[in-house]
Amino acid sequence: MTSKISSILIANRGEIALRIIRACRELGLKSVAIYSDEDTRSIHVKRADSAYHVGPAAPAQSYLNMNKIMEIAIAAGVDAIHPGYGFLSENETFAQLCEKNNIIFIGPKSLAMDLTGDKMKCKELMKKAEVPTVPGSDGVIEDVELAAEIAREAGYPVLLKSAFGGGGRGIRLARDENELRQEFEMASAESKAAFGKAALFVEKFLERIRHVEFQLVRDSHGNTRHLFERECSIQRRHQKLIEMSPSPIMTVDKRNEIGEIAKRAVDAVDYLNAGTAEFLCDPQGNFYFIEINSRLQVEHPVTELITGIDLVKLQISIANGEAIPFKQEDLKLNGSAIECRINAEDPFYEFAPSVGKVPNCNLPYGPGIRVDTYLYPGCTVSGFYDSLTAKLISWGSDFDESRRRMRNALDEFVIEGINTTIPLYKTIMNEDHFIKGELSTDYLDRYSIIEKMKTELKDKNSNFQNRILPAVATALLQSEYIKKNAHSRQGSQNNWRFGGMTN
Amino acid sequence: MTSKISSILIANRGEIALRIIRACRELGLKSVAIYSDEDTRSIHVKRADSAYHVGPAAPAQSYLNMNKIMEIAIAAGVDAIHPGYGFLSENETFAQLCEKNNIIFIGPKSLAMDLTGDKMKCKELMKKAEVPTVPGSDGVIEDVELAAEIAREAGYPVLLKSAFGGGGRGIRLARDENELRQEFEMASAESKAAFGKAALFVEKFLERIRHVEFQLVRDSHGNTRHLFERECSIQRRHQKLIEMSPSPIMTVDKRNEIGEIAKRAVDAVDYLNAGTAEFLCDPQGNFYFIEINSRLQVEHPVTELITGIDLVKLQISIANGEAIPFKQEDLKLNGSAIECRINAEDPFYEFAPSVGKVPNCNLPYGPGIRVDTYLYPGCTVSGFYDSLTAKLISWGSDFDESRRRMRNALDEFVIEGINTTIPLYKTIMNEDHFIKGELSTDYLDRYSIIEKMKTELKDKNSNFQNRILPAVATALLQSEYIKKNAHSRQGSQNNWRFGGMTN
Amino acid sequence: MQIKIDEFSEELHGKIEGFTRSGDLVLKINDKEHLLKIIEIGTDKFEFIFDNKFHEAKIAESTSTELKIALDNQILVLKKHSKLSEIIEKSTSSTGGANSMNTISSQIPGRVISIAISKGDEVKQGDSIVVLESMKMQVAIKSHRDGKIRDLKVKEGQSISRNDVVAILE
Amino acid sequence: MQIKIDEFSEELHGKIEGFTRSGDLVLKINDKEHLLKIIEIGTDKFEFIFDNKFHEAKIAESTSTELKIALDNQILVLKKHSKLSEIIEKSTSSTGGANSMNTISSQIPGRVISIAISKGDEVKQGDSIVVLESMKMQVAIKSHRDGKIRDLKVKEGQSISRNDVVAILE
Repeated sequence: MTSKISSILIANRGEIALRIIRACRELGLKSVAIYSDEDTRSIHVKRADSAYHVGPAAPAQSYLNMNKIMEIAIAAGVDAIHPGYGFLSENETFAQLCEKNNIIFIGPKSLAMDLTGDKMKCKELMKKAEVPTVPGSDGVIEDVELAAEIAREAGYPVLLKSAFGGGGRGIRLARDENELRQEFEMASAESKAAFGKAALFVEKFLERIRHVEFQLVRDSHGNTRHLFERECSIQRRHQKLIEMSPSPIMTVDKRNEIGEIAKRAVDAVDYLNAGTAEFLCDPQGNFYFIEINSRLQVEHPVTELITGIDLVKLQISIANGEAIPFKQEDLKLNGSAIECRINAEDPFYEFAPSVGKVPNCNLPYGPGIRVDTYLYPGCTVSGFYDSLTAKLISWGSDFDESRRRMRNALDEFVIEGINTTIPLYKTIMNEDHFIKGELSTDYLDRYSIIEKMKTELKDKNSNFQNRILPAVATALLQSEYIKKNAHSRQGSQNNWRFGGMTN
Repeated sequence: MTSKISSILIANRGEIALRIIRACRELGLKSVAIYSDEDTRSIHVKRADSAYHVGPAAPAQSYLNMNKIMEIAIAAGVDAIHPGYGFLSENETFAQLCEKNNIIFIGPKSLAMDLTGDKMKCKELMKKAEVPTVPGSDGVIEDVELAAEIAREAGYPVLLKSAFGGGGRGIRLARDENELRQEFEMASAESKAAFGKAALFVEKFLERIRHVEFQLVRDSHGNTRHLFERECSIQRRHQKLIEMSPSPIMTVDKRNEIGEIAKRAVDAVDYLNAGTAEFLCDPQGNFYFIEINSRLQVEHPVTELITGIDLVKLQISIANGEAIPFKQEDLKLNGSAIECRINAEDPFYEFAPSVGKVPNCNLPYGPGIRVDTYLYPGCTVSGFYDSLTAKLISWGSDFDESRRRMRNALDEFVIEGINTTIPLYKTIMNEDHFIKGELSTDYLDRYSIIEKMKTELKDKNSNFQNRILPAVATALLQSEYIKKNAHSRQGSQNNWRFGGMTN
Repeated sequence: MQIKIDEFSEELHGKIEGFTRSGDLVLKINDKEHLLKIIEIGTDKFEFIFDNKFHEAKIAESTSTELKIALDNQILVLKKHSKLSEIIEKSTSSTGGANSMNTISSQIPGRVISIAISKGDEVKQGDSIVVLESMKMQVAIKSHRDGKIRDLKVKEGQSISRNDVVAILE
Repeated sequence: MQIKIDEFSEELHGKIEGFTRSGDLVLKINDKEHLLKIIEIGTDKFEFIFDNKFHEAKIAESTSTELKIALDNQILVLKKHSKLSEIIEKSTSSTGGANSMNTISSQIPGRVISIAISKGDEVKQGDSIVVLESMKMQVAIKSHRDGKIRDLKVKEGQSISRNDVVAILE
């Protein structure tokens, strides 16, 4: 088959834009970046084969501006658009617009996206395909009174979810009716801002559950493969923080069973390209399908490391009309991978966003370590976009090796100028329940991880030999340095060292 | 078995010291670094748990100073010493000194090292063990007249090798007797400087050969495993430049056959720990054993990437008396890995050494990319030591994916302030014979690769849209910038942009 | 010099004693001697090997009584002549505390997308004052006590920094 | 401005025409217009987007007639007002060439570990003059022609830089 795609516009920014640029380079395809006013100095602009200005900083005027992006795609003469994740990646209107302009949208067809994006329609289809789903409300709710009624029936606590959300955004917990009413307003405002619609639905909140998802790929010839699971149970406010594969609770039989269910799920919506079927797993080991994420996931590198398959390049080849080049039984789960999302948030301070210039940074490297990031010394973390600054991914021949490598890499990772979630992950990597694989979506609260992190920092700071004494030494050096510089403006190191500083 | 090793002194510097520090951290062992006057600002000093000054810059007074190193090891209370590669790694006197002081030398026993280090003794043993060897001289030669006699018998060209050399150092080619006499003097001086002895031997030079080696590990219980081959044919003056696994000419049967021979080779010398059996392979597919490298090799990451085994951690566990935890049949060769040695040498200028400060550098990263290096922004490349500044290693599901990733990573790799071999590797990654796997130790000369590199650079520099036009634009910007700054000392960007620069 | 560090209970006494023959500094801290080799020294950055361990210290803030440093990339606060500075700190924090009871400030940077109250409104503890948008999240800033709004310090659409005051209570 | 670049045969003419409404620069090079967006500008570093492609240029050397830049990390030499500078270059290189015939210089930095000849010795082309050690390798510096050694410029043990003269021929 001859290749239809020779150039790709990347309708995204940050680390995922860079990830896609690298895939294009490997394949010898031209990469076209877009950038907002806020992103002129961003790494995806520097690394792409060409870069077009798309608009002001605000996402609605830049990375969500479908018409402008389509204009650029046509002007640049690209054959395809890769949407990355977030932004327009699950927007069926944009997929349609691409179809209309004869530009290949690297992702599912708008029809399938419409089905996966509407959680209620999707749930119905899943029931027909005998895919087990979570007990909950049966339709979209626009009105707070109806939401309250359904919640009362299902029993609190309930989750309030945006029908257009995903990746944990637009999901809120309500423990009673008062909270429900407050959160409903917030959630619908958020949903409107992000997706232009406010459709919400209500779902019973299951407790002590794990989040386990299956990576899927499906080609235009109807071949479907699952690339094993990822466990993403460590979350904060329904946002994933740490993902891993394999899941500590998975057995070979269970993997095959749920993997086949996941394949039925994407077959049911005539899915195309890479997607993810998300499941909740209760402490009894029951799996409930919750949704299909119709895009490449943030956490896709975890799967890449344990399968050896480059998902972005596979996406491009599927979009090109090619058949998936491997059979289900060809795939082997090799070793163990963990991903930590390095967010620009202060874990010591309620995860408050932290933005600004990063004057210096040191990316970890070495055996088993992969970093996907947009950080470089002198870059800026913008408040206009997502807080994800880097994904740190470790591979090991088993979970323990992967965990120890992650621990080291977190120690090596320096990001100056902003606060990040790195200290939290350092604590988790040494935490007993994590080591034993005792995970659940309320892991942080259940095991008081934030408190543990704070205590650890205090202990570390009180270490006499490694912290207290060198700190005193620093104070002595600094005071002497100031004294010397006051005496002489030369103050070179040599002068200083042999300056007869005997007391 | 309880662990004997809780702390390790690393008798080395540079990237390999950092590599070993990382392994120690993973295992929770204390790492102790040593540093010369030249290395106070080196990364291994910064990253080790503790660091001791060992002496002046010259290797003989620092990293080769056995007594001083032993003094530090005892003072620091370490249980073991890891020698890395080069320096004391194949010095049986040092291994003996460790044994005498009850400090575990992470490597073979001095007895085995004595055998492998003496190429003639080793050759004899191999003949007994039915390991095929290269035809050549049967003993060590101290005298140039004897060397000339043997060379005359074997027929020119011949190789002059230091019995204590390794990794290509101390090997010189002589095409006639005149050259032999000149080179003999040089080689013996080099050998004396590096190893304190000048024993040389003469070997017939085989043409159009490949260099293929097998990674081996052997534990104190007599278990021997081979971890497949590495092809290291791309060399310059017998120094490896590019290594890969698998070798393009290897078949499963041949791998098993030569692998078993390699195991016999290390069994014959009662080898302990990680080592490498090097073979030459002629165009007819015959393998000739040449030597055992009784240390961890520079190119060990290639094997780590295709087996998933951490060789440094395995070395430590073997030194600890543990049995190798896998059987030969457990090992699977997964994908394809390539390593490029980033040397501080100018490939456009006869590979002249290039030393000095590196004000800035950008290490490549992303899918399938590993870097082992001591470089960091602001570091210094010293002329006192080896020119290897970084090892760039790529992994792919097949050779072509690995090669394309390497090509991209070479493009991303920026090292300011010094010249490196990166441009050469960029040429090689796109070169037809390399792509087809048509390799031999004279690859660079045979296919005029240096010329190709120079032509490519010229072509690239003549690209009108990507080089010529932006260069003109730079000249215009700079001239305008100087003019504006001459007018006003403020010259901020805004001033400049709206300064009415209409002509 | 007398030094007190963060929550570390003990007060330490340190001084520079002199040099060894090899040029290392000898420091005496609480009557024990330590060796320090200077690797690099500058106005705001020190690299040194202390008792055979490398450390990097960046000076974040420096006053005559207080030193805030990033030691090996982690912040520590040192108080010099600590008895005096403790007294100063106590008196400052008590006034600071009284003031802060009246101000409602944002703990995060962001853009004000809505304001829930007006000047003169009575609010209860936990009531939302303004809603901020930051990194695609919406976060409400709530009142920490009951009271009446004396003044509003922000407008809709305005971008604010961490610790900016959004409203003042009577 | 007239510009000539390395071996590129053509001479180019460029000038800055003005600004677009969005603040981009309009450049005219050889009668074709190009758009340039400045990202960052400084004395020795320029970052810009030219015809929708990012470029980074560092100024390595700058004289009134020549500009040496690292464009996207690769060196290029530009000659301004090239006719004049070509003349200057030719006259310099001819004298420089004559001089260099008499000097034997090292192409690499290193430490002199042995000197093979003495002042006044006759040498043939290819004879070793000194042996250097650099990065653990020993490299001989050889004479490029027959001649008699007028002067030796280095001593054993001395460290020398690239292009340093080691000996002068008569």
